[in-house]
Amino acid sequence: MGSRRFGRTVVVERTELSPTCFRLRLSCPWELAAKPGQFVMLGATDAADPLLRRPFSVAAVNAVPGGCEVELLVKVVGKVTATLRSLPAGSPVWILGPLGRGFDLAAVGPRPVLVAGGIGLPPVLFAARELSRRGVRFDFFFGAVSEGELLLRDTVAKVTSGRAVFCTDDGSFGEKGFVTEVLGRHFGNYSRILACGPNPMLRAVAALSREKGVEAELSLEEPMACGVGVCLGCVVRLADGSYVPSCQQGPVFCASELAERW
Amino acid sequence: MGSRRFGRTVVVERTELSPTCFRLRLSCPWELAAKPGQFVMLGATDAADPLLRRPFSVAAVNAVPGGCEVELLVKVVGKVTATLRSLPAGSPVWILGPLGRGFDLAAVGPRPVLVAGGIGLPPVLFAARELSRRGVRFDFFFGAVSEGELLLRDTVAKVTSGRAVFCTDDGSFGEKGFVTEVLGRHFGNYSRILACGPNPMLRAVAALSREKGVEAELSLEEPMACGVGVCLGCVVRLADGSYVPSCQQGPVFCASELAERW
Amino acid sequence: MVKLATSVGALTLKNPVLAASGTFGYGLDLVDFCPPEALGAVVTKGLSPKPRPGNPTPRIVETPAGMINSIGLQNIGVEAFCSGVLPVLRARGACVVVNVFGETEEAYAAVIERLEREDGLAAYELNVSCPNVAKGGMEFGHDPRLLANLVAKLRALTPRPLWVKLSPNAPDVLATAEAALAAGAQALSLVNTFRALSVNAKTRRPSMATGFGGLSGPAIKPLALRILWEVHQAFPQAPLVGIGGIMTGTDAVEFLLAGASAVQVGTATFRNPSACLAVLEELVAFCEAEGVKDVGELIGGLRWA
Amino acid sequence: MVKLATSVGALTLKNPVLAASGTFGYGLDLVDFCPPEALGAVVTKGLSPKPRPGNPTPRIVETPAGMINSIGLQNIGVEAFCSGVLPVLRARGACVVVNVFGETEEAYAAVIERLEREDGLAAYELNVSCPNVAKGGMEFGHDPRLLANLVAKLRALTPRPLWVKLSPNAPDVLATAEAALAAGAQALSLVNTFRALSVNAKTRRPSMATGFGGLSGPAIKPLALRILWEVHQAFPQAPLVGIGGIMTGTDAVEFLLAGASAVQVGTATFRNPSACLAVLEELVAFCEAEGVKDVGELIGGLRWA
Ligand SMILES: Cc1cc2nc3c(=O)[nH]c(=O)nc-3n(C[C@H](O)[C@H](O)[C@H](O)COP(=O)(O)OP(=O)(O)OC[C@H]3O[C@@H](n4cnc5c(N)ncnc54)[C@H](O)[C@@H]3O)c2cc1C
Ligand SMILES: Cc1cc2nc3c(=O)[nH]c(=O)nc-3n(C[C@H](O)[C@H](O)[C@H](O)COP(=O)(O)OP(=O)(O)OC[C@H]3O[C@@H](n4cnc5c(N)ncnc54)[C@H](O)[C@@H]3O)c2cc1C
Ligand SMILES: Cc1cc2nc3c(=O)[nH]c(=O)nc-3n(C[C@H](O)[C@H](O)[C@H](O)COP(=O)(O)O)c2cc1C
Ligand SMILES: Cc1cc2nc3c(=O)[nH]c(=O)nc-3n(C[C@H](O)[C@H](O)[C@H](O)COP(=O)(O)O)c2cc1C
Ligand code: FES
Ligand code: FES
Repeated sequence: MGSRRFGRTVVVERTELSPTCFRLRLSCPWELAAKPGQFVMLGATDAADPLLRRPFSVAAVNAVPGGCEVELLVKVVGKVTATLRSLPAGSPVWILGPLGRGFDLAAVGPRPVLVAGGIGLPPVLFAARELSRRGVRFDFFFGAVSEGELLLRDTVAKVTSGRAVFCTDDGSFGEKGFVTEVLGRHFGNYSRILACGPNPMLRAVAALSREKGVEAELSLEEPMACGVGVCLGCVVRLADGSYVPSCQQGPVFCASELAERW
Repeated sequence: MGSRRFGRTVVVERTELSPTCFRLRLSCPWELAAKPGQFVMLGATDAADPLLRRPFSVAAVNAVPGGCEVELLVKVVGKVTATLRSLPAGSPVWILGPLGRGFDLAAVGPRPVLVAGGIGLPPVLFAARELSRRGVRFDFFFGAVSEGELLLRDTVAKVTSGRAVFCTDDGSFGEKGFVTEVLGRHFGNYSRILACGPNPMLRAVAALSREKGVEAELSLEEPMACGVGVCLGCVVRLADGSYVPSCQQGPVFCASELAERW
Repeated sequence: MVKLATSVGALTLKNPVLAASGTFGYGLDLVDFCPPEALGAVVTKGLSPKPRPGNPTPRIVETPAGMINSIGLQNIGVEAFCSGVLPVLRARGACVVVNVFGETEEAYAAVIERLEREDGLAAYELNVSCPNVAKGGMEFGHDPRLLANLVAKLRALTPRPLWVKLSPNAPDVLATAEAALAAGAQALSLVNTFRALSVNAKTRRPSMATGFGGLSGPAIKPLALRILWEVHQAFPQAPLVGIGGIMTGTDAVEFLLAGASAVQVGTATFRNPSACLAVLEELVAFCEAEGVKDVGELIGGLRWA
Repeated sequence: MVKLATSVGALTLKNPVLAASGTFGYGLDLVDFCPPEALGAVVTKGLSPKPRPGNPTPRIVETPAGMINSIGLQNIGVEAFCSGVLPVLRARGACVVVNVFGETEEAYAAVIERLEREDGLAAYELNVSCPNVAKGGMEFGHDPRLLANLVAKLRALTPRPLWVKLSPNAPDVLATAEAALAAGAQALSLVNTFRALSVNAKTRRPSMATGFGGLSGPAIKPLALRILWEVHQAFPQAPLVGIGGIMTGTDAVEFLLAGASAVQVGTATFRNPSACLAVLEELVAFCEAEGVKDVGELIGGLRWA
């Protein structure tokens, strides 16, 4: 739990990245010590509806005098994300974080591969930024439905020390096909897989991980109420059959510790 | 019902007028044909909480190309008014209006007197603006708890063709005492009284109206759900004992048609 | 083109979206936002034999995602409705369901007898579930035996469909549902408002003049859906009209899936006077997006675990 | 200085704000936001004799101003609580109320017998009202006779206060309340969650794996307040612990006025991990602003019309 805090941030900037996604920059009055894969619970209002905060992975944190600037990448799917998109700069936003267990960057080994699908990008991008800062060489596979949804393509290419491979389901950019198929075709001599994306994609990554005998760290997306381990609403099933809160023991899990149908 | 409409407006400007009150200027994409004393139902969000819109008297409407600019004066007392105060320019606000029955300016006679208490100012100010436009000579009594809450004092003075009398409960500006006492002391040869303010003040005005034999038009403030006459939540009691919706037959009533304890 | 027509028992409605009683006046107050003839039907404010002044104020208070009301069935009385309102509704071609209230069996009967002299009514909805009146209403809605007697007696007075509007406050909703159906109700409307209390911390008094009131709005949606599904499970053949916190087309779909043949939109109209039309349009959009050709496909379509 | 101490039957609490069962873990998960010893008491997650894995997912869904949960009483079991958690709570000086759950009378008894071997427990809260488990829970909460037997049996096992947590889904809440009190319950906690249903329009399935779930949060506040007041009216002497949608200090005041000697804050903690402390601070601020010297002045102070 260490450094987690709950407080009010302010929208600094909102940038449209695609028809459905945007980047949100929040100025945060404290130093949010988030690691790649960790998330924040975010609420746009104080009203009783929507009642619950929403989890968002941190894409970047930049220290600024008297606090930091938090970068989130958001896809509009419902109430809160729609509200976020409509917020003018200067609007208040409440966040709780950093929360959860992120990627274990100390354990990635000599040649990790990073895999992101669609809006699964933020935690993977954050990991990429951190790994390149540490001088770790890695490849980056990034897939989306179509070119327009390949968010921040240049940023991804720039931050990637090794190969950056892009693919789209419709072939409108890069290789055609699901990112996991493409990864399978080009699977190198990797020491670890770090991945985030929709569940079907993560299951494919887990399968690949078993097949290749390379551990994969998966950032899962479960519905959450509290984000801090007290409601037991966000549980995932481990290999031993037990349920554990993904907000606390996750959202990043090793594929090997998870049940096949988590 | 005629010209009433429901739609999205945008906050153009918010100006603090006192520690508790502010002015809101909304750009409205249609021509809001509001008369003094009419109101709008306003909602700041689409969320289920707060569920109901809130009634606000129109303080002014200025035609602009492709619609109009609506001026509201708002006092922070709870959820929605607090939210309104925190909205940055550019924020969307939903309004329904114009609604209700305003002051009958055709019937004010040669020398009406306008009376406002606290945040009761907006409809009375709107009436004053309209009367002076029509060249009707009138006096204006405006009272508040203290100098700071005598909103837009200069505007009131400027728009008033006759005497503008200010008073405060604590005597910090103008005459000391309740506006109705002061009005009683200086009661001229008036043809009609137009008043808005807290209920106790309006009851005093109604009493004065009976005593002086001068009809008073009172803008009442009842809690409202729909604003359009279908919920029957906002009723006031008439002299004949019947309940009528104040959003429809009011909010402006003649003191003579109301029950003593409306 | 999505097929929207739906039938509630013998009665066919052009679409499944109705305006709920007490939230749409007598059907003519919001013609500029929502013409009554555009809806499946309009359900009138509860009518009693004579005009009722209603309850003292305050009558309403907002609660989280809901509101409490205690209007006390203020209404113009059946006579004024027949002479002043019904002809206009008829001329507009609106489908009219009259919500009937009485303090005694005789009072309910009096309203229906008067309305039997009029053409252009589609059905009666018996309000036996108003939490805000001293006599009548709840008594009938809470006691299956009383309810059965009432329905049977009224059944004899008219060939028109009787809908019975159930109270979610009844100790045993299934028992009242069974009693109403057995006594000849063609359909059940559920639910009415939930008895509730709001307290003003400063004055240390109830927020409402009558103390308790009835809770409506989105807050009750998950409770209304649960009751609807339970009644549908118990009486799969019974035509049901779903009510409670419906604000969007998706909400309406949820009620249809849970077993409703039609839905009523209430409190939503207070937020947006065109709410009923908006719900209808969103329902159509949902069907088009999901490839639903006929709203009938949705009714009772909930796939339980 | 406002006097905050309040007593629930024989038990004196340093203040009237408690953390509700199932929303505060076992008391130690949020020490950085809300140290358990700062509260009137912490009520633990429901404990059963053996660990329970809980229900399949999805277990939660948001509803308007509320949420539905079906956790299924996943818990570490009484043994792990006694060895791993209780010593720490004791060392911190927290006032601990253990929420007890069992599928049978014997199971409830087993939990209490184990806990009787431990010091530093203030009371037991019997969860006879969980809507999310196949056996136990609701059965006891809905049947006054079963409940009376259970309470009487457990009463014999411990000198500690037994609180019985009532189900708002019971056909007759007053009857269950009476049964619990007659059988020796020192206090009644009310209310637990309301059985509810959320439907996913697209998948045509319930939003929750178990179908039904329990509704909590601000949406239920007006219903919880109503039930609390009704129970208080019926049993003015019975110590009551008010629960249901409490988010602010004013909410807490409303429950105290309606007859609660203390309140529990549940879902609010999910929005703000310091919610219990915030409610307490706002309660104090309210008392200071309104000149209330002792929270006791508020208890049952509602002035009915
Ligand atoms: C650890 C973690 C990290 C995440 N990081 C990100 C991120 O970086 N960027 C990002 O964009 N998202 C992220 N997400 C997902 C994000 O939290 C959700 O998209 C967000 O909570 C949606 O909130 P909403 O209010 O906009 O949508 P809601 O209105 O809550 O709806 C959410 C989704 O559920 C559906 N839904 C709504 N109601 C129901 C119902 N009754 N039954 C079933 N389904 C329903 C909606 O259609 C929608 O698809 C993350 C999630 C987790 C758990
Ligand atoms: C016709 C009309 C015109 C109006 N014009 C104006 C105007 O021009 N400017 C203006 O500032 N106001 C005006 N008002 C008043 C305005 O509508 C209210 O101040 C507004 O609705 C408050 O909304 P809120 O959400 O901020 O407060 P809320 O949160 O709704 O609270 C409203 C008030 O009720 C109290 N309250 C909250 N909950 C309860 C409860 N459970 N029981 C009892 N009391 C409670 C609050 O403390 C507060 O004092 C007008 C009202 C009417 C009827
Ligand atoms: C202000 C108000 C007045 C109502 N009047 C009646 C009535 O006269 N007769 C009736 O059967 N139901 C009445 N109802 C109940 C509604 O018809 C509906 O059953 C209830 O509000 C739940 O639906 P909703 O959540 O969509 O509002 C009234 C509801 C409200 C809010
Ligand atoms: C996720 C969750 C888990 C809960 N678990 C329990 C439990 O184990 N035992 C119990 O008696 N009540 C449990 N409850 C009910 C709460 O203690 C409380 O009675 C209810 O949520 C209403 O209060 P609220 O609206 O403040 O949340 C749980 C509630 C929630 C939301
Ligand atoms: S979200 Fe509450 S335990 Fe994970
Ligand atoms: S506010 Fe609904 S009738 Fe006036």
